[in-house]
Amino acid sequence: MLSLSHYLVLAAALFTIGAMGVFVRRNAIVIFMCIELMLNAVNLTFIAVSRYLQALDGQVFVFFVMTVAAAEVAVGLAIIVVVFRSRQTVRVDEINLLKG
Amino acid sequence: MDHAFPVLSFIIFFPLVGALALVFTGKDQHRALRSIALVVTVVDFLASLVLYRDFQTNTAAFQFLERAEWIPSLGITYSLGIDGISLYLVLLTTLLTAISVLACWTDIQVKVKEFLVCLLFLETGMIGVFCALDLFLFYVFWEVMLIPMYLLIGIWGTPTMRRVFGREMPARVYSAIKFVIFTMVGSLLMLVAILVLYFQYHSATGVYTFDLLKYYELNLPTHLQSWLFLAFFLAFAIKVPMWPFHTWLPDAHTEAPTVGSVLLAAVLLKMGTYGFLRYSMPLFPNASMAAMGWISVLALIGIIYGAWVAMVQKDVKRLVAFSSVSHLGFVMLGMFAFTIQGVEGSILQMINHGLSTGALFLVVGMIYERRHTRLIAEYGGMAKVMPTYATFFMIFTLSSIGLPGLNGFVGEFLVLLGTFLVNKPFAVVAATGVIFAAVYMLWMYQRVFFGQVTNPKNLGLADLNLREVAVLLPLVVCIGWIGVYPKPFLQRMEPSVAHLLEKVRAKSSVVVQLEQGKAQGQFAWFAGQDPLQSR
Amino acid sequence: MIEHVWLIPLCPLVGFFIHGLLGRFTRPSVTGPIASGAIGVSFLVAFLVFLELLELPAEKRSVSVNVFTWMLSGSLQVPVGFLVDPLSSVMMMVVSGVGCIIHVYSIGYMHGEVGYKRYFTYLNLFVFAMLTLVSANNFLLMFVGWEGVGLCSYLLIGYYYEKKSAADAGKKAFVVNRVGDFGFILGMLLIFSAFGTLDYQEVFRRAPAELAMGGALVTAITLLLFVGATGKSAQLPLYTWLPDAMEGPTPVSALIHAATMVTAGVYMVARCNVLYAMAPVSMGAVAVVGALTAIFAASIGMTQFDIKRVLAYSTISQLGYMFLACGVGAWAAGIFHLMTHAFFKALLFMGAGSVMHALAGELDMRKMGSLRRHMPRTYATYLIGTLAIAGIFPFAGFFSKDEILFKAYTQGNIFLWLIGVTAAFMTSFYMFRTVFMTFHGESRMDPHVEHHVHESPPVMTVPLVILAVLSVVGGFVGIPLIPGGNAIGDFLAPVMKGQELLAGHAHGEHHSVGLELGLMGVSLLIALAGWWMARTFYVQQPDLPRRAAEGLGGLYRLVFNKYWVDELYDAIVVNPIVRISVWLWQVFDDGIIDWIANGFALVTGQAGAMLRRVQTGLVQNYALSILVGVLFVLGYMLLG
Amino acid sequence: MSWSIPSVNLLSVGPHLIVCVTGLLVLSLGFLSRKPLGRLLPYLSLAGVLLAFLAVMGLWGRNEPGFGRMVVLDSFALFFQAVVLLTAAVTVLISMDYLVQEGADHYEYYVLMLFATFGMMMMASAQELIMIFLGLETMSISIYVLAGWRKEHPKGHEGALKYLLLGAFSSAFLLYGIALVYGATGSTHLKDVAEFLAGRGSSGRTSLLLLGMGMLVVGFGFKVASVPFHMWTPDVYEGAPSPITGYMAAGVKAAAFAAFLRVFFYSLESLQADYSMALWVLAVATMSLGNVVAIAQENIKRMLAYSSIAHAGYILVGMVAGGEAASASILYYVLAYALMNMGAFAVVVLYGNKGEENVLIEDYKGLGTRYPVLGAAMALFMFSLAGLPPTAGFMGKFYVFSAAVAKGYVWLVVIAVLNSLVSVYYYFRVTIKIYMQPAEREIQPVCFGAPAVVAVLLMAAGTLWVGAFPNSYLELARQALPRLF
Amino acid sequence: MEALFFYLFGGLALVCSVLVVFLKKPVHNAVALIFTFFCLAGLYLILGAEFVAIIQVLVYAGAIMVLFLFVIMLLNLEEEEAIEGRGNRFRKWLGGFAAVLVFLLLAPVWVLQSLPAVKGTFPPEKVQELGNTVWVARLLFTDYLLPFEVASVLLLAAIVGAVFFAMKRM
Repeated sequence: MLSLSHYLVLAAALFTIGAMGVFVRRNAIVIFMCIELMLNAVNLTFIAVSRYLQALDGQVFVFFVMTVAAAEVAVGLAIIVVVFRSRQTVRVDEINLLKG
Repeated sequence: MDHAFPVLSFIIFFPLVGALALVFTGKDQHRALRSIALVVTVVDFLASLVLYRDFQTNTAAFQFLERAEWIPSLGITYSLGIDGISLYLVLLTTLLTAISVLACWTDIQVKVKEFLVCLLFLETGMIGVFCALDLFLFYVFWEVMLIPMYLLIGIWGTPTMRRVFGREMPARVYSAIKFVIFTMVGSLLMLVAILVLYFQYHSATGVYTFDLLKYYELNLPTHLQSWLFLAFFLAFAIKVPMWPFHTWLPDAHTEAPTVGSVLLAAVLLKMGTYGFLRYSMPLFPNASMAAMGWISVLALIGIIYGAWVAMVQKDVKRLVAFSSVSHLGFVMLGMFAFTIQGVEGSILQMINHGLSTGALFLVVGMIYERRHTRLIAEYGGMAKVMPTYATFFMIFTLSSIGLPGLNGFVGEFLVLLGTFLVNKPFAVVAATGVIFAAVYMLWMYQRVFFGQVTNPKNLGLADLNLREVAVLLPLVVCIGWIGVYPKPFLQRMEPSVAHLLEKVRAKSSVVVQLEQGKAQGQFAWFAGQDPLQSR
Repeated sequence: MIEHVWLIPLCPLVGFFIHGLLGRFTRPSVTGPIASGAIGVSFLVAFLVFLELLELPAEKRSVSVNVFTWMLSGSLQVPVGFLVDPLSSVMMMVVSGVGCIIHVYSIGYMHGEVGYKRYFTYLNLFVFAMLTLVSANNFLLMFVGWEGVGLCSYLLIGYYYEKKSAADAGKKAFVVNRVGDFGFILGMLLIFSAFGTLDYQEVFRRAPAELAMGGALVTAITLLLFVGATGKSAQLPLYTWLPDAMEGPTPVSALIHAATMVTAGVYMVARCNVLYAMAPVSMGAVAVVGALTAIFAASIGMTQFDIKRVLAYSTISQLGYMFLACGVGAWAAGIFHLMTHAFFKALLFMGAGSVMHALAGELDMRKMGSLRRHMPRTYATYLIGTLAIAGIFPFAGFFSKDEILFKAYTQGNIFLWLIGVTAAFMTSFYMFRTVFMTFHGESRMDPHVEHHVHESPPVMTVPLVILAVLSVVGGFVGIPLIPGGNAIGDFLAPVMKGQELLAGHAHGEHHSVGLELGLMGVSLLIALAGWWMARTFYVQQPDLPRRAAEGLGGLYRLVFNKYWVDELYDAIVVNPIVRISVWLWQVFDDGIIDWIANGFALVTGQAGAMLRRVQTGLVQNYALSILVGVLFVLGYMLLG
Repeated sequence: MSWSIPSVNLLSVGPHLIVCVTGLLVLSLGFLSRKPLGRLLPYLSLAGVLLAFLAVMGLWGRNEPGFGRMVVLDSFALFFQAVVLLTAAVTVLISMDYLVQEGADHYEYYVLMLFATFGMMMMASAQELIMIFLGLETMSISIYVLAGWRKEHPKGHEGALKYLLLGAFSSAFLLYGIALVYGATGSTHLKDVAEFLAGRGSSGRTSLLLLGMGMLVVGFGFKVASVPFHMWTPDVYEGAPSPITGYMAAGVKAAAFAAFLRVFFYSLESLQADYSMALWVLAVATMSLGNVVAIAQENIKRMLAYSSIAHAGYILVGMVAGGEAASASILYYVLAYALMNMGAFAVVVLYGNKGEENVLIEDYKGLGTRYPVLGAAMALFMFSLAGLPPTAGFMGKFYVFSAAVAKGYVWLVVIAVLNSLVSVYYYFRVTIKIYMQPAEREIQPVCFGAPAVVAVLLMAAGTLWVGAFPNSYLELARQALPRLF
Repeated sequence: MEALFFYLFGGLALVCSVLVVFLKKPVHNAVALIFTFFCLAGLYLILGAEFVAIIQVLVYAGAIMVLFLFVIMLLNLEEEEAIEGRGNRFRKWLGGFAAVLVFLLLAPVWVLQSLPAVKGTFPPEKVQELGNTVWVARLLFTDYLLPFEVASVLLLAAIVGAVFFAMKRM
């Protein structure tokens, strides 16, 4: 049986890669995907901890996180579509009308 | 003595009621607006005369006490009272506000309603500062009167422009904001100090209160006193203003409308000096006594500096403003001599400065209203054109330079005497200020009033009208009265001053003994630790 | 009457208020009489007080009358109170008497002037201040009068305020006086800190016991008071205001700058004789300053052409004499000279005024001459005045000046006497010079001015005559040598307690009658020599002055330009202060302090503008900021 | 193997339910009905909010858990709910005419507002981290949409996109924090966490927990706009419709602080020593940056955005101090801030005119002359935000600072007051424009709709009243201590 | 056995997530993300969270990712690769570096954190009794009833929002 640390480190790595993606990519949709990746890393943490604690709460949490993620994606993609309609681009480094 | 009728509250809040009445008066009915304001301020002044009448001269205790719970959850009370120190400042305020309303009768033509509302608000704040016996209440009034003054300067100030760091902006706006910022630098730090005191008192007694009279019984260790004193000092010194915190003053005075300058000089500056007497000295006796030296030096620099710089000003109002720096130097010097004569002289000098400098701003305003310039060079030979005006101006000038027989001398002499008794060199230096005062005031007077009328614009100017004379006459009477017969004034303040000095001495020696371990008891450290040890 | 002594200063004050407040309702014709009348009443009261005083035994002639408490603060208690004693009584009579005469003269002299009422308002105020000064029973009230006369002098010198020089002169008078007052205030403060009171009687009573003879404290007090006196009495180095003060109307010069105000310093020193007697150093200083001023001013007087300026320098010089007297302990002699000087100097000024009146304001003696034919009464009285000031027997000046010189010789030293005698010679010279240049010789007037020359009206000449009489007989109250002849000296003696103190440790040698007579002779000869020389220069050989001036060259220019003292003061005091002030204002105040204050605002604003640019609008940068925050927080949690 | 639904206690979510049901009602009515009825929907929303407010008042003083132990009905929650409802009510009032004017008057707006309010209220009463998270997300998702309500406006959708991306990004951190706390303590229930810590003593203070706590700081810090998690704030505030900006500044912040407080003061209280210094730094950075950058702003919405950052900093000062007094002071502050901030935004909305054309500070020139009452109200809000007595803003600051001084954080308070000095400068700048400079161009007539005017006057009166007679409100704030069940 | 699957799925998840970040075309990113999700589902299975694993596949990999792909296609974001090279390299590196730092901060703690085994309320035996899904469902409808309801409001809000954005009105 693997220790909790394995899963935690893996989750941390995934989380980090997701976070990295937020900076590396410029496409809003891809950035959004990277954030989803981060959320999944957290989910992994939840599940791992949950098993380690011999509890099921973590799995319930993951359920909620997925709900939230779905809702966010729905709204988020809608916004991205609106942005694209208006500007013909979703590159976040060209969206800087608001600044200062 | 307890009045059944809350006289002080009435005096403080009646102007507010008046302001409310103004709000519901049509904004174009200038005459009605002015009349209402005049009636309100005059009634207020008459009400304050009740204070004078019923004031007990033989006690140092606070009189006309009022006390009500305000924010009991924080131990904040609405408590008012006056003693011999504040009595005259209240009277001065009510008198000058009433005069101001009369003085701005024709001067202010735009936004009359707002102007008068501001004025009445200001009166409430000013009187409140002098009457508050609760530190929180004091602070509230202290800050409250900032806003109307800020608006007075900023809205009705003069229309000149000024470059600040390469940007062109209206000078009045610059001055107004400068006034606010300078004042707040000090007052905010004072707020912190008040809070420290509050918790200090709590840990000493277990009671949460902002009651000043209770704080008077608090013995604080010297080094804590020093820090708190410094915070209060900054607030008050900026207000006074002491050199080198004075630079807001010439700007504010110069750009403010006449009435603004009058109240600024006559009353607002006194809040600083009053604060030293009421708060700094009795609360932090050791720190105050220790600060005597350097405060006196600053005061001396102020005296000479103000006089010298006033001498070379080209603008009458600026000149008078710098003269204030010099005069207030005297006030500070006398106060920090810790002698009866010094302190009484400085209180009297506060009133004198209020009367004479206020009057000077009034007369300058009167000619500004006619000519719309304050530059000395624009005038000359005015004595020929406006003889009555010249006479009044002369009386105020003489009062300002401390001619014996007029009010200024009594204060100055007492200050010098009080200082001399403890520190002769300081008094010597201060006395030179007397010379310079004569130089700059008379030179200004000469340039404005003497010589030929060189500027054709000055030729047709009308002399003072009846209203203007009515504005100035009460001031002349007061100036003469204090000069010839200051006894009633001195008599009423004597018990309070004596008590204050005695308290300062006694408390400071207790603290010294405590620190040397020679006395029973101990200091209160809140939360068991020194609050200034950074966490 | 003594208890009503407060009436003496009150009368002119009432006059002042009548003119000041009701002036616009009264006709000009009543202004002068009311003003003069007020002073007249004062004189009357003063005289009655004097008589009453005489009735008292000599040692009881010191009555203090308190009217009300003025200042009350801690141990400081100052009443408005008056002291009647021989000294103040004499002074009150001189001031109110001469003042009254001058008021009357002014009615004529100032007739038709624009600010006629203003003039009398000020004049009354002045007399009030002067009477307060001399009748006060404490230093602070004296100071009220002291400053009050300064103020009036400012107002009256600047009476012709439309003239820049007049306004300047007024301001200068006030400011220079203030410099002196600075010393006076400090002296007063020192007295209070030493005695805890400012009351004359108490101070002088306690001084001998409580202060060390010749000690630092008493020396400091007296020197500081003397600084005040030099300001008010126009002594070196603060005399510069007085010559300029001639910008005022001539009666003003007569009243203020000759007869009364400038004598305040002498009065004060005499009043404090007890203190001075205890401070030999100060005495020395007073004597030396007095003597130097006497000769210094006299030398300038010899070269001036403006008749009033000559008189002004002569006043300074004569005041020097008075101080010389005080400095050698002959306070009574000083007061005696003060009194006679009041008579003849008022006379001289008013005579000069009469001349000006006739010549439409001309002051330059080079444009006068041979006036005696036109103005006989003026000439006669002026001549009497000149004889008096020159010290020709038996005119008033002879007695008073001689007593001073005698005392300078006996109680001082030979150098002081020599200086005094030299100055006396110069005085005689320049005074006769004015007489000759003005009234004798060829007329040098403008023709059209000459056409109008006329004798002055009686309202002006009658005062001249009265003063002339006084100048003749005034000296007889102080006849030396004859027992009881020095009435004024004996009368003042109870006040001059300092004399006893001096006598206590002085040499005690008695000088022979012969010495005194000899000295008298010398000074009389000197005075005659001055007359002879003036006559030689200005009547017999009119071109001699020019040649003499050329011969002396630089020295003449130095003297003629009044030793460039005014310029010197400007260069070393006035200009540097002005320059420093401008620097303080423009560089220090507007520059440094404001720059710091505004600098904080600027820095904050700039920081805002800079930090604002961090807000790039790019969402990834924002995320980066969050990540940095995460790093900080996590780092702190783990490592902190 | 019997299992049952734990006690539900609908009372504990009574106000929430009222808001939620109103939302559903508005949704269905809006969907079904046509125009005439549509005009009534805002009032329906308002009625629901007010009803909920009444419910809050009625429930005051009760302390009981609900839904197992997911939520708690305590005065603390009720206080925040009251503030949030107040904010929501004002937002509805100022939105009505605004939306019509902007041509964006859709019923969904009110639905989302009500759902957002519902989420905020859940945050205030949740005593379970997941519950907090869900409340927060409900609120956030609604606000994302509302922030982009001007979707045709380039700034409108840009703000929404930024908010969404960064919000999701920070949610990930919050969630990670929750996961770590869960891992470290075995529970996400606040009470359990507190008991875990109390039971374990120092051994419970694991790195895992500390890291989790740090992540929570990040998550909440984002919502309250603390530096350096603040950068979305100005952009989103500027892009969002003005009423929503006000709502975000006051409501979202209040709700976030409610959760922040409950978690850190009452659950992680024993770790105070660990987090207070970090919060110290954040507080100083937040105040300073907010105030300093606000000076350089030209757009009043951005200026108010930075000001809201600064105010978050002041509240963080209270968070640093910790303890019951600090908690009460923060409650009072949140109330005061809601009043003055909503007031300021009400004026911004009213004066903004169609298409938000008057949103530059320069545009306020001459306002005081043209519309004296509006100008006076704005000046009052500015003075209050600057912290001048006798306004609510002053009392709030005073109370927070006093709590910090009480704990010995004198230097922190000194920094704070110096910061409020800086703030005076830019708040007063607005009053300078209003009163001291003449209008440079014709001011378009402002259309005074009754609801917005009522909102302005109410907020002005409230700012003054709560500031001048703060005692009862302070008492309420003191009573409002959280209970964990 | 567990270790094998852990390393297999874990390694794959890492590789795929790296591909999510670094592949240039959004479509490829999306596909990589789907693979990642599958791997995670596998991990969940190892960890005994069958219900969540299924949801992961259905909701995440199925619904959500389809939505992503749909939007990518809708917006036709194919020229992305052409401009991807440009952009602020400094920020990229800084961001990447900071993210790595976060990892470096976390990882040692995870490794060093030796958490003792706990006896929880749901030991594997107990879970085996009724099966994971039943237990999770029971929790959802008892203890987590309110969050569940709130989640419904959340979804409703999201729907309303999405519809608002998508809808074109007159």
